[in-house]
Amino acid sequence: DGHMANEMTIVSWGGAYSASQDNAYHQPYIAQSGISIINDESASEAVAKLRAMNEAGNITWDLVDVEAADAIRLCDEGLAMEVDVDEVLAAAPDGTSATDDFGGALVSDCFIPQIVFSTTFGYRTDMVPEGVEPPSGACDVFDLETYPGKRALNRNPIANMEWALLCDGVAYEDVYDMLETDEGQAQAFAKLDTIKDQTIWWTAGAETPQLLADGEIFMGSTYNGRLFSLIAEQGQPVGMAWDWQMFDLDGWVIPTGLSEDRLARTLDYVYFATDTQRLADQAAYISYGPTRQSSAPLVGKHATLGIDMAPHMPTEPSNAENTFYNNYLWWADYRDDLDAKFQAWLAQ
Amino acid sequence: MLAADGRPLKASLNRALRRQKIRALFLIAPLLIFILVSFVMPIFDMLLRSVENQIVGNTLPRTVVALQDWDENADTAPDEVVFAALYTDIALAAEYKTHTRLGSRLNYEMTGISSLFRKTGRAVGRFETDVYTEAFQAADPAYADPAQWAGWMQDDNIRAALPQTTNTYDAWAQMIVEEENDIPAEEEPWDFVYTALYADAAGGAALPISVDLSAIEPVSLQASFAEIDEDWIDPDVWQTIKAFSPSYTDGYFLNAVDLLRGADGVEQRPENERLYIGQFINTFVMSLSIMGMCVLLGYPIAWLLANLPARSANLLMILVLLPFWTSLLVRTSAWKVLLQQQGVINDLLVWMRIIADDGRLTMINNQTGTIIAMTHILLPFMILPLYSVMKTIPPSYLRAAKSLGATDWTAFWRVYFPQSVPGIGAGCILVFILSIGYYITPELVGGTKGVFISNRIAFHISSSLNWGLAAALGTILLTVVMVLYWMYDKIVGIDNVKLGG
Amino acid sequence: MSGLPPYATKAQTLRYYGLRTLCGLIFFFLIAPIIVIIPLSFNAQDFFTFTPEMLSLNPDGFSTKHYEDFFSNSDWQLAVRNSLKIAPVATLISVSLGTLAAIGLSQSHVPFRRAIMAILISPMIVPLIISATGMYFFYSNPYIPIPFYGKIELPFTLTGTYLGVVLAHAALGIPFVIITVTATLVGFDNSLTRAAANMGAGPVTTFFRVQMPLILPGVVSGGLFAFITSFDEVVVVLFVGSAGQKTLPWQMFTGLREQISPTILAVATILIGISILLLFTLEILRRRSERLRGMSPS
Amino acid sequence: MLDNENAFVAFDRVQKSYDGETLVVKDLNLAMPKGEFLTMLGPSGSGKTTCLMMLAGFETATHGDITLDGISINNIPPHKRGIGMVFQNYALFPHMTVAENLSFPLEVRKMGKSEREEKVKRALDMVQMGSFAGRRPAQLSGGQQQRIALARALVFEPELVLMDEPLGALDKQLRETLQFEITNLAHDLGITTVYVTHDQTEALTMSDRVAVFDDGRIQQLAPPDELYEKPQNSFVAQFIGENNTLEGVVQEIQGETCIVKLDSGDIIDAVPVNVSAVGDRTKVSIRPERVEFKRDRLHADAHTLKAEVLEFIYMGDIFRTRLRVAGTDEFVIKTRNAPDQARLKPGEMIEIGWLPQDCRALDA
Amino acid sequence: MLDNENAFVAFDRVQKSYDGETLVVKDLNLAMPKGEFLTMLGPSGSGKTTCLMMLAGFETATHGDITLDGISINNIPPHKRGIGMVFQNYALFPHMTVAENLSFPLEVRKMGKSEREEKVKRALDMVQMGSFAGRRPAQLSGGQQQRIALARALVFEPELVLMDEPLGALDKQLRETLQFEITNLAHDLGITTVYVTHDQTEALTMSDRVAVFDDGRIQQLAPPDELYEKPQNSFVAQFIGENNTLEGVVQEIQGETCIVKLDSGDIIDAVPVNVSAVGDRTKVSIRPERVEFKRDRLHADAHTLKAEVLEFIYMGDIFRTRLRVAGTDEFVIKTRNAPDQARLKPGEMIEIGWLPQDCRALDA
Ligand SMILES: Nc1ncnc2c1ncn2[C@@H]1O[C@H](COP(=O)(O)OP(=O)(O)OP(=O)(O)O)[C@@H](O)[C@H]1O
Ligand SMILES: Nc1ncnc2c1ncn2[C@@H]1O[C@H](COP(=O)(O)OP(=O)(O)OP(=O)(O)O)[C@@H](O)[C@H]1O
Ligand SMILES: [Mg+2]
Ligand SMILES: [Mg+2]
Repeated sequence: DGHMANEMTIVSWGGAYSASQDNAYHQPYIAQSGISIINDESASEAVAKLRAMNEAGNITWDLVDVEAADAIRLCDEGLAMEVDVDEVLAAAPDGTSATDDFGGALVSDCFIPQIVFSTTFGYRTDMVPEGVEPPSGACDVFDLETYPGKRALNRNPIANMEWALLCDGVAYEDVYDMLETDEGQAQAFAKLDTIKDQTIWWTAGAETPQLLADGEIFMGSTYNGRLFSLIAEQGQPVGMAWDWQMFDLDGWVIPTGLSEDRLARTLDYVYFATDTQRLADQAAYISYGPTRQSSAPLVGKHATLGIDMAPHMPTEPSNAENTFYNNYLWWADYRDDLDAKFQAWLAQ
Repeated sequence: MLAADGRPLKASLNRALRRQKIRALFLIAPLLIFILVSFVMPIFDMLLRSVENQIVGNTLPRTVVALQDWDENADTAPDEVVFAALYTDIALAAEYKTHTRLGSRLNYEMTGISSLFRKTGRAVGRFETDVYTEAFQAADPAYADPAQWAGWMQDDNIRAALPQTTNTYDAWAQMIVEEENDIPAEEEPWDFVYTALYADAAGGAALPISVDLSAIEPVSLQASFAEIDEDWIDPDVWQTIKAFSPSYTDGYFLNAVDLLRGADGVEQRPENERLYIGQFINTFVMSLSIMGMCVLLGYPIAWLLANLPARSANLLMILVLLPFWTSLLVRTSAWKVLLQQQGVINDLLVWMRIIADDGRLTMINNQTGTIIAMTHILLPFMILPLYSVMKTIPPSYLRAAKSLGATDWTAFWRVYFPQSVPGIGAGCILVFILSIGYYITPELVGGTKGVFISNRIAFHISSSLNWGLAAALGTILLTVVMVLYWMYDKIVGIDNVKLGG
Repeated sequence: MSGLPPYATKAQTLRYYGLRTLCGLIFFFLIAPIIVIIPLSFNAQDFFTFTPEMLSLNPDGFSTKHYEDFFSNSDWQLAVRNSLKIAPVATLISVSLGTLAAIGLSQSHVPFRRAIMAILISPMIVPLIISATGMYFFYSNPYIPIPFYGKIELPFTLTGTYLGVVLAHAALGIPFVIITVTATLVGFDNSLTRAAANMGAGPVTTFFRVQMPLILPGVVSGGLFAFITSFDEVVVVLFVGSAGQKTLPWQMFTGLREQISPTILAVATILIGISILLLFTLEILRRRSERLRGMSPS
Repeated sequence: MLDNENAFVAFDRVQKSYDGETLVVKDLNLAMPKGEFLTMLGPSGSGKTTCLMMLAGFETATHGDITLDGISINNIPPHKRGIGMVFQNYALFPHMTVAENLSFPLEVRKMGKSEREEKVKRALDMVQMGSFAGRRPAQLSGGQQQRIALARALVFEPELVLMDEPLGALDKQLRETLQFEITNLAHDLGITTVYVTHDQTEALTMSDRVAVFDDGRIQQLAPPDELYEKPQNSFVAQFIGENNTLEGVVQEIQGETCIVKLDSGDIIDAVPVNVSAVGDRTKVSIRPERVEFKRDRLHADAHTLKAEVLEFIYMGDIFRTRLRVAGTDEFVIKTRNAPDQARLKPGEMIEIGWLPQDCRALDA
Repeated sequence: MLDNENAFVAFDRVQKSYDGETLVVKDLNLAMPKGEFLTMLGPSGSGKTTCLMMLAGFETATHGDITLDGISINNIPPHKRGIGMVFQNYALFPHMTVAENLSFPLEVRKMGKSEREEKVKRALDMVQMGSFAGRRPAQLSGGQQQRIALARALVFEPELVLMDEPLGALDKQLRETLQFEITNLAHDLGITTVYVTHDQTEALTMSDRVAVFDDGRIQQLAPPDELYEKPQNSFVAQFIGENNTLEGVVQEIQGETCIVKLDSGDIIDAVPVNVSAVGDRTKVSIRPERVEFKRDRLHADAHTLKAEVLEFIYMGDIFRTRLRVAGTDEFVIKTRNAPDQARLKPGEMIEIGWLPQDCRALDA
């Protein structure tokens, strides 16, 4: 295969996110180790590709950045390598073990957490009707009366179904139980029906920012880092509505089946890139929070804009008043089923 | 008919032509082989996935065999034998980590199986079958000696006497080598091997070293599984496993046409899950509209090009080919810029006061968007064949019609148009074939209504990972395309496809 | 279509100019997206939007930063290098094999001609998504099927390799070569090759000295189509390739999905410029060949 | 001669240029009475088709006037001129049957169905193609297609029919049959016909009058025998039939005869056609079949020339003998392959002569 | 006759089928001595080109043997046969100049540059095209192209040259000039030539021998005059030249003459050619130019027939008169357009006759 001794392929999401990784991890690592890094931006198809690579017995990737749900899936299927966190990752500067430092972020044996991010809402500040409070969160998306205009939502059931139930009055604890039932699903779809013809459904994270910038929509969901860059870096008249942000984790997985030297190289990189300082550094480029508790205090100012990053993090208490935690395991079971129903509903 | 030397004329002819034929084939062969290998085989390979279902048989080989005796119409779960087989299978699969993949596969057929398998994989190591292990090892230390085990398992007499043990041990040994990179002769067999040994012994087989089994309290595997999840004694789960245990399945195809294999045979899916027939119809209707648009826009252009002097025609042809050669992605993005509500066209219309600012037209993220963008992309495929047909219609026909007293319009409609119909046919089929399989453009401008079946295929390939369903949808799509292709070949002839000039 | 005759009625005049206007509009439709792209690529903003500054022609609304980005960004440069590494080789394969096969197919005694032709054209007809997934699976794990035996799995993989992408793109380009070269060969006067043989030239000499120079325009135009196919192809490369082989369209596609940046438009503008050059070259070649061919009386 | 007012078809000082630079038709004047069969004959590119197209209305004259039955047709669109036309490649509509092709001009004239059918049948019978009504043009042979094209041009009973090299693509045998049929039909129906060809035999055998075109002008307009026997200039003489030319200077003109001194010094008699004065250079023209070489058949008072036989060619019905005469090697004589005909041998020296009236002194 | 061993080119029981169902060439036997100019003449589709292609090696005979200089060439590929060929459309390489075209066969023979140049120059001079060496074929007229094609076929000095209707596309004047040049060249260089045409005049004027093809067989192989004057069967008689046929029954055969009773009841004399017995049906064939109608030239002891003049056609050098004779309307006589020639008028009744030896009784 095309792997040279000094080359690593790291798969990530592209755009500003990859750029932040490049600045915080890749460049310092390259400078230190002399290894060159190829960026692959196929993280959205990581599971499919890893499966095919596994079938073929030819793993061309060295490290993959995936969402927690995918990490669980990959781990279950044996496509990602189980790692002993304390052995592989650095301890916190104060000596706290990696396991304790990452804490609840370690959702799978294969998952090396990196950031917390959330799917939340941005809105055009200049399109807020006069005399009305700007929207504050997910439920405002269903309020066409107060906030007329087009919306943008992700073209799959995840998050949308939960928000629909939640904003239809279902208690936070009951959302997944309800969604298991036909009635719960019907209720969610009914709620979504109310805004269906006002909604543009996106498939890529970049779409909502573009739509907001064009003034095509009034509000739309997307990853909070994207909104940050739209507001802070591009200076667009856009505000954020944090309530019921859908909380999620993102991190590394190592594909199974790497040769020994490649594995050693990958582990070396991972050790470097997930220490307390690096994780904090990443937050200087994008508004995603570090998953180590020990990194939180180190989060500083934006690397070029010089603004404080902490208030833009999903974990900032004022943003996290109401946070929705995605139930990955539940989705693993119900995804196919709800997906079919969701797509059928969309096509109606 | 015979030749002069009495041999059949055909035979003499073939002999005479052999060299020419070989020469021609010799020239074609490299490409043919290349295409067969690099293109045709991959497609067949993919289509096979639409019926392939070895995963169940490969992951649960013993269970599948044991299930043959179970009556799927009975309202009870299978008996202990099946669960014993399942125990071994899942224990092994959990090591290979294939049980979750099987779970995902069966989850397509029945929601919830995925987590059932995942849970079971985690719990299967904690069954209380270690009582057997301990009993055997206590009875004779030889039973705890890996080397002794390995020795027994090379003795044909013992192998014959202990069929279940042999089968289980072999599978275990293979797993130890492949997954753990250890040597079986140095590893103590796992609980499920002892469980099989117990089952053999309980069945009356002679053990290598006899052991008194009466003291062992048998463990109910059925109960153990039920303890992990009640679903294991739900006959529906077992029906699903049994129904999808053959190596080949029609399940994906049924799904692809909104059917499913229910309790009493094939039935329609519930209304809120019916998707694909609608998508196929949508794909068809939109392709037809695109085709229609292409004819409407392509005909005048082709006519103009065919009737202008060659020099100007060739220059104008560049206007046709330029978009053809501009990145599809870029063109599609440009249509976004043009068509969206705050886009160029709406802005212009508002500026010209044709529409009001709050009455902006929705031309994108719906079928209109797809049709406009795809018409633009496929228009050259209509213009080129039309043009090449029209080039062959001599102007003297129109002149003849006029000399016979026909007005311009009659001459066109009665004489020119009918002769250009083959070009329309060629262009239509080409455009239709190409549009029916489109993927990128609808993905970017189609919204939810303006997408094609190809988008579903891509979705199942890269997102939902239901490759079998993707293959089934692909097979159906490919069949439609092939039928059209065949028609095209019949009507126009493949050699008559022309690109330009 | 000469000008209007003196006896043209009002209706005829109307039809004449009406048709021309209509054609003008359709041509405009054809190039409208291209017209939009070019100014947007000079956008000072990072979005695909005509900003008020641009509309008022304020110089602040324009910048060449997206071009600078293109030339300085290593991802784009890698993509350009890859495209330039993949497309020419794929084109070379399609053109060489395709031309040979087209010549074979144009001979008079080809058994199963229609079937062979159908197979060779199929990469153009089979929906791309199907080709892409098929290649993805098969190239991941290639094998040789042996009838009545099964298959021999090959000990290597093609996905994520340069070779894999080149093979896939060569396959996609072949129909274009076959179509254009066969079309050229239809007009090819077989007596020329016969004449050459008659004068003592062997098949190889005949091919290179007589046939090739004359069908060159068809071969070149087929090659250009094949080149563009590879150069503009995104679905297959996304499946078969990996980041090491990312091509320009790959980079554009992920760019469009992950970050909508006018750098893509800058790239497109550059490519359009190249296309125009190529098209004019082709037209000049065509005229030249017409001059050459005009000679042999038919 | 016919003046333009009384003529059925008249070209009056017509000019035509396609590109605004060169005149393809230069000052064309032509008047045809009703019922005449006129052939335009000339080399390729001489403007024949252009004239026809102007008459039919597919090209517009850049100058001058064309009248039909006394009315200027410049402003009448083609489909209102009511002129039948047979095209070189027939232009039968390939998607219609023979009957539909014939019925087309009647349909566009809004003729009733039964009348149409009857006329179509009559026209088909006229060209003896009655049983082919249901066929498509592609299923007909070239000659059959030609007949259908003819029938289609005649079915709506036009008074004027134009034919542009209608027989150009056919083989010799078929050509001859159809030439005969076309002339007969035209005469029987009394149709005025303009016929274009570049085959001189065709022109001579078919026409009432022939207009010889060259360089956008009519070089001579005359009945066939006059054209052959009394060409007005050396172009016509060369173009029509085979011809021997000898160059020389006029020595004497006496009314209907003149004496020419050839460049070789030999003296011959000739009819002065377009030489005007003694001392003019001239091309003397004599037809190969008018040359005599048998002593007994030579005219007593005519000049004779010495000739050497260079080649004797057997051509079946005739013998063609090439001679060296008065310095030229290309002098040809033709003799009928009759039983008593002498077969000359290369090298033989003979004496040749002709009647003075067969020998014409033309422009140089 | 030449036997195959001594012949330069020989076809020995050659058959050819393209589709395995019909034979396009049936049992072809032909032997040519060195230096002969042989023409294959026949209607379209009779297999002439096919024979040529088999000889050149582009088609393979399905049966039989072709030998060149005594060696069977069935297994020699075309480019090793060393046969020169002139194609109907010349097949000049359009991308090469005239000189490059001519130099091509020498190059592939690995000839040195200076020798090549010299030979090319010589060949060009031979066809009088020396000054055109640098032009492209497209810049030449048809006749010039033809000469270059000829030069190219001869430049490598083949012993055998094949020509497939090389003059088919040219106009009459040019054709005649080139016919003359080709025969001269072939004879001067002593090249064996196989020439294909469907133009009988060409065949008659150019060839040493003519092979008349029909239906995949040679119908007659003979020198031109023998072919014209002594056709072996009615196909040859019809195909070569114009011919009048009258049908009847043989009444009497006496050595070199026979008496035929026509279907109209008239009695005529004829030479029996392939009638064998009294009572045989026969087609009697007589050339139009051998028919006499002037009293004084009719043979005394020959039978004469009554004839009615139907049509008189002026054709320039000859008059063609159509008569009704013995029940047929298609009887034609040709007379030279001589000053003293009578112009018959339609309706006139005349008496016609011929020498018995000009009238041949052929197969029915
Ligand atoms: N549509 C046209 N545009 C420009 N030039 C033309 C056009 N048609 C004919 N010509 C030119 O006008 C001249 C006369 O052409 P025309 O077709 O009348 O000749 P012709 O006598 O019919 O010749 P032919 O016997 O070859 O048919 C030629 O030089 C030709 O090139
Ligand atoms: N390549 C071919 N495949 C099939 N049939 C052929 C082929 N070439 C010629 N024929 C057939 O063979 C017969 C003889 O053809 P050939 O070309 O030898 O005739 P020809 O005597 O040269 O006629 P022409 O004077 O028209 O050139 C014809 O019936 C023709 O249709
Ligand atoms: Mg013409
Ligand atoms: Mg031929």
